[in-house]
Amino acid sequence: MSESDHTSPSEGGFAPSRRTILALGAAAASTVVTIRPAFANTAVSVLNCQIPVPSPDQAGNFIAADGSVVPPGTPGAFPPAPRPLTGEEVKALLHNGPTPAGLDADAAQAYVKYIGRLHAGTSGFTCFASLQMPR
Amino acid sequence: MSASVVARLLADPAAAAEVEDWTAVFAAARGESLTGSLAFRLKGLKLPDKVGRLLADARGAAEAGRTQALWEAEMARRALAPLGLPIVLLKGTAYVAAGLAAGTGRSIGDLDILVPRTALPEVERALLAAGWEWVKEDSYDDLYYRRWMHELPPLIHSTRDRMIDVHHTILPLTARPKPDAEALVADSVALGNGLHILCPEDMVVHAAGHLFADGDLAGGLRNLWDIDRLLREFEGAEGFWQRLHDRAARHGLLSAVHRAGRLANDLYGTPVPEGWRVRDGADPLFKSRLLARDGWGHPTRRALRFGFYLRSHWLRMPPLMLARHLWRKARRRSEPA
Amino acid sequence: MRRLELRIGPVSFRIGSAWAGPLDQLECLYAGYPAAEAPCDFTVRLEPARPWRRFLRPSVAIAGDYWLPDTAPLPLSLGLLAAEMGMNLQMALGQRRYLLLHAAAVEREGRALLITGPSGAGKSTLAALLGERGWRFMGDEFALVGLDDGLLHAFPRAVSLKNEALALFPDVAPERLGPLLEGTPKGTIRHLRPNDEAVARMDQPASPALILFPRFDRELEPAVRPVGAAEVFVRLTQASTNYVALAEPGFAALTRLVTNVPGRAIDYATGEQAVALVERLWEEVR
Amino acid sequence: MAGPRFVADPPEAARTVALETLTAFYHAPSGTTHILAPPAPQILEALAGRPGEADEVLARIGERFELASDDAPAAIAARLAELEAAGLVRRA
Repeated sequence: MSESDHTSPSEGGFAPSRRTILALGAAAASTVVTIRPAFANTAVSVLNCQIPVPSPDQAGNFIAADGSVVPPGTPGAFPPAPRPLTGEEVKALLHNGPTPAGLDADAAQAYVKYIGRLHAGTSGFTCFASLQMPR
Repeated sequence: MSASVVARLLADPAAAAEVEDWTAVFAAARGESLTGSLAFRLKGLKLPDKVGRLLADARGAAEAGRTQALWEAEMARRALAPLGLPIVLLKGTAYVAAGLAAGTGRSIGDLDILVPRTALPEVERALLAAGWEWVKEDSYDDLYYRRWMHELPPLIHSTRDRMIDVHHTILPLTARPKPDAEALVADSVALGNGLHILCPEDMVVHAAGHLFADGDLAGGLRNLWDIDRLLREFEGAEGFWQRLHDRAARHGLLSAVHRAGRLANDLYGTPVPEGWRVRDGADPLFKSRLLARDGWGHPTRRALRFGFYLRSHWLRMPPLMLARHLWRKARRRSEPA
Repeated sequence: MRRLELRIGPVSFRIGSAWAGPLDQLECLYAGYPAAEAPCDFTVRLEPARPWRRFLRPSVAIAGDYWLPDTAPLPLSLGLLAAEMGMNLQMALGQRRYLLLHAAAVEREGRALLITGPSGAGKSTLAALLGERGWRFMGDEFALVGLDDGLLHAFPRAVSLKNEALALFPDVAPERLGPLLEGTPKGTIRHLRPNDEAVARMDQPASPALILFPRFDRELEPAVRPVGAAEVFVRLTQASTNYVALAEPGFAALTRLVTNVPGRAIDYATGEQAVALVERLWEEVR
Repeated sequence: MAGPRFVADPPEAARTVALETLTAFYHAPSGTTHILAPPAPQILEALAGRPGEADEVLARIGERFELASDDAPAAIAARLAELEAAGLVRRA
């Protein structure tokens, strides 16, 4: 975020006196942060959740190393996860934790990338969203 | 059982005095996405305090949903304004944008818009440029949507997480009725801010067609309530019923509109012309399906619901295409891992 | 469907279950709680994940007025946990009367301490410890901020304690403990019923006085850092499941909270350190 | 510099609370909260119900502030793009 000098909070927002210096910020800076709905970590305790990889409507397709869904048999891609991953397993993977039992380590990384690309409305998204920790 | 209590309360708020188990009413109403509609319908009645509190909460939730739906429509308008096209709002967003009674307290999910079919590519480009993304990248589904469906594959906004369905007509192209999509757009009504809604008759035809000629009737009690509200609001206009008849016939949806009228009349006491009130052998099945939810909010009548699910596929596709579609789905499921 | 009704603070639940076991355990755990206030705010259903899963390797699906896709069923041995999760889910998705913060809370002299942070920060354990040491326990999962009054309303559910944390509570009466639940997503856990005072005074709200962001690690040196209002605001929006849904009343309640109540982050390595830090900070904000 | 003209909603469409140097900004038409850092609040104020292009925005803000920037046109364009994406300003 950019900064403004000499703006004191006691002046009640953005009506400071003349000669206050206002920095316009670098072109690449960001001055707007939008509050989005949070499942928060609440859902971790709320929810014992799981994520199918890929989602049931794409069942049978493979997962490429970058997490995209590709036709079965695509060279270099991984077969679907043999079972849905649990929220706890995904959380561990996101923090470079151990590979879940029964999974190949490289495949697991691809699955995590797949999960990172999930959208609202697709199977597994709410579970993934619930793992996002506020920092 | 309890869905019928919800329907009864919507039709006749005074019946609230006889309700014994409000917990069951709330569970069933939530299951049918009718809590907001019910809460506005019962507003002002003398009810136990706690009931009144829960209804006030439901009204608050509906108001927040309304704000969000209108905002999503506004953001779509901004994204599409440079194209200079008529953007026709459909369903719940249209009802609230036009201030219709059907929008009061209504739950609204995705944003549904209708645009001329020839404009689809530019609409798609403009939405993608303004932050919408495809929900999934699956070539079969994509092709399936483009060849056979009445809408683009669903798009979702990357930061607002809201979906938009871009329609170019109101029924799948494979369905037997062929609505006159050009007439839907040509006769739409401008709201004054660049957005349009369907004309009153088309709005009823769309709601009825969506309910009885397309889906599996899940959430149908809410959709039928829309139809009740729309018919009551429009019926005072001179010649409305004749125009509705003509318009329904033109879109090939006369039987769906008649069924909607009969069932709305049965469940909600909706006024319909004398001549519409004929006996129909299938109506009781539809009615049972619409009311298939108990006081725990749990769906009932499993076999009946499954029957309507099959029917929805049947309606969307001619038999050979249906067989091919199911075959592909089945093969994809069973492909070796 | 078997049925149990339960009131926790201002919220009444109706819980239906296809099996007697989870409801019997729930009834024991919440013995002494007040009767539900009709109609119930929320319905929770515990039902077989598939029809045959009622008897054959019974598996409990969590359903109710509000639900999320992706919820995995639990074995019947964890039915009590399923009921607890079901209640959490209704609150997280359906609560509209209060701003819901994922936080623990305790009270002294009518003033409340809010403890928030990611799971694993030790919220529950710290609140439960304080609750046994002269503070009134108000809840370990959700703190309810009144939209009209700005007060903190108690929601004193049973505390879910990891097995290791149980050693910190050697003196609690055995009847306050729920069954040992093994193999939960959080490992072995056990529920602890809040003490009689917490239950008896659950309808008394308190005025929020301090917002604490604890961080626990055995390697940490005890430390305190002030947290500015803007940071508290953003962190609490992320710790709230209904902030966005509440729209303007939520904004009003949360900005009022963060402009009136100071925020502090603390690091601690043991429960004793945490309690000492809390007592010290509490004196400072008096 | 001839660019697009932007406009922001009138002041009554928003509620603001100062949080240290930042502003919590509740935007009623969308029901959304934004956290704004300077100069975003000042730009919104300059455009509230009064359309203007980037130059005019700079001039309006410049009446009350000493503007500090290496490249004011680029900075103001970036700020307007951010605010447009958030739905807080729109093309007039």
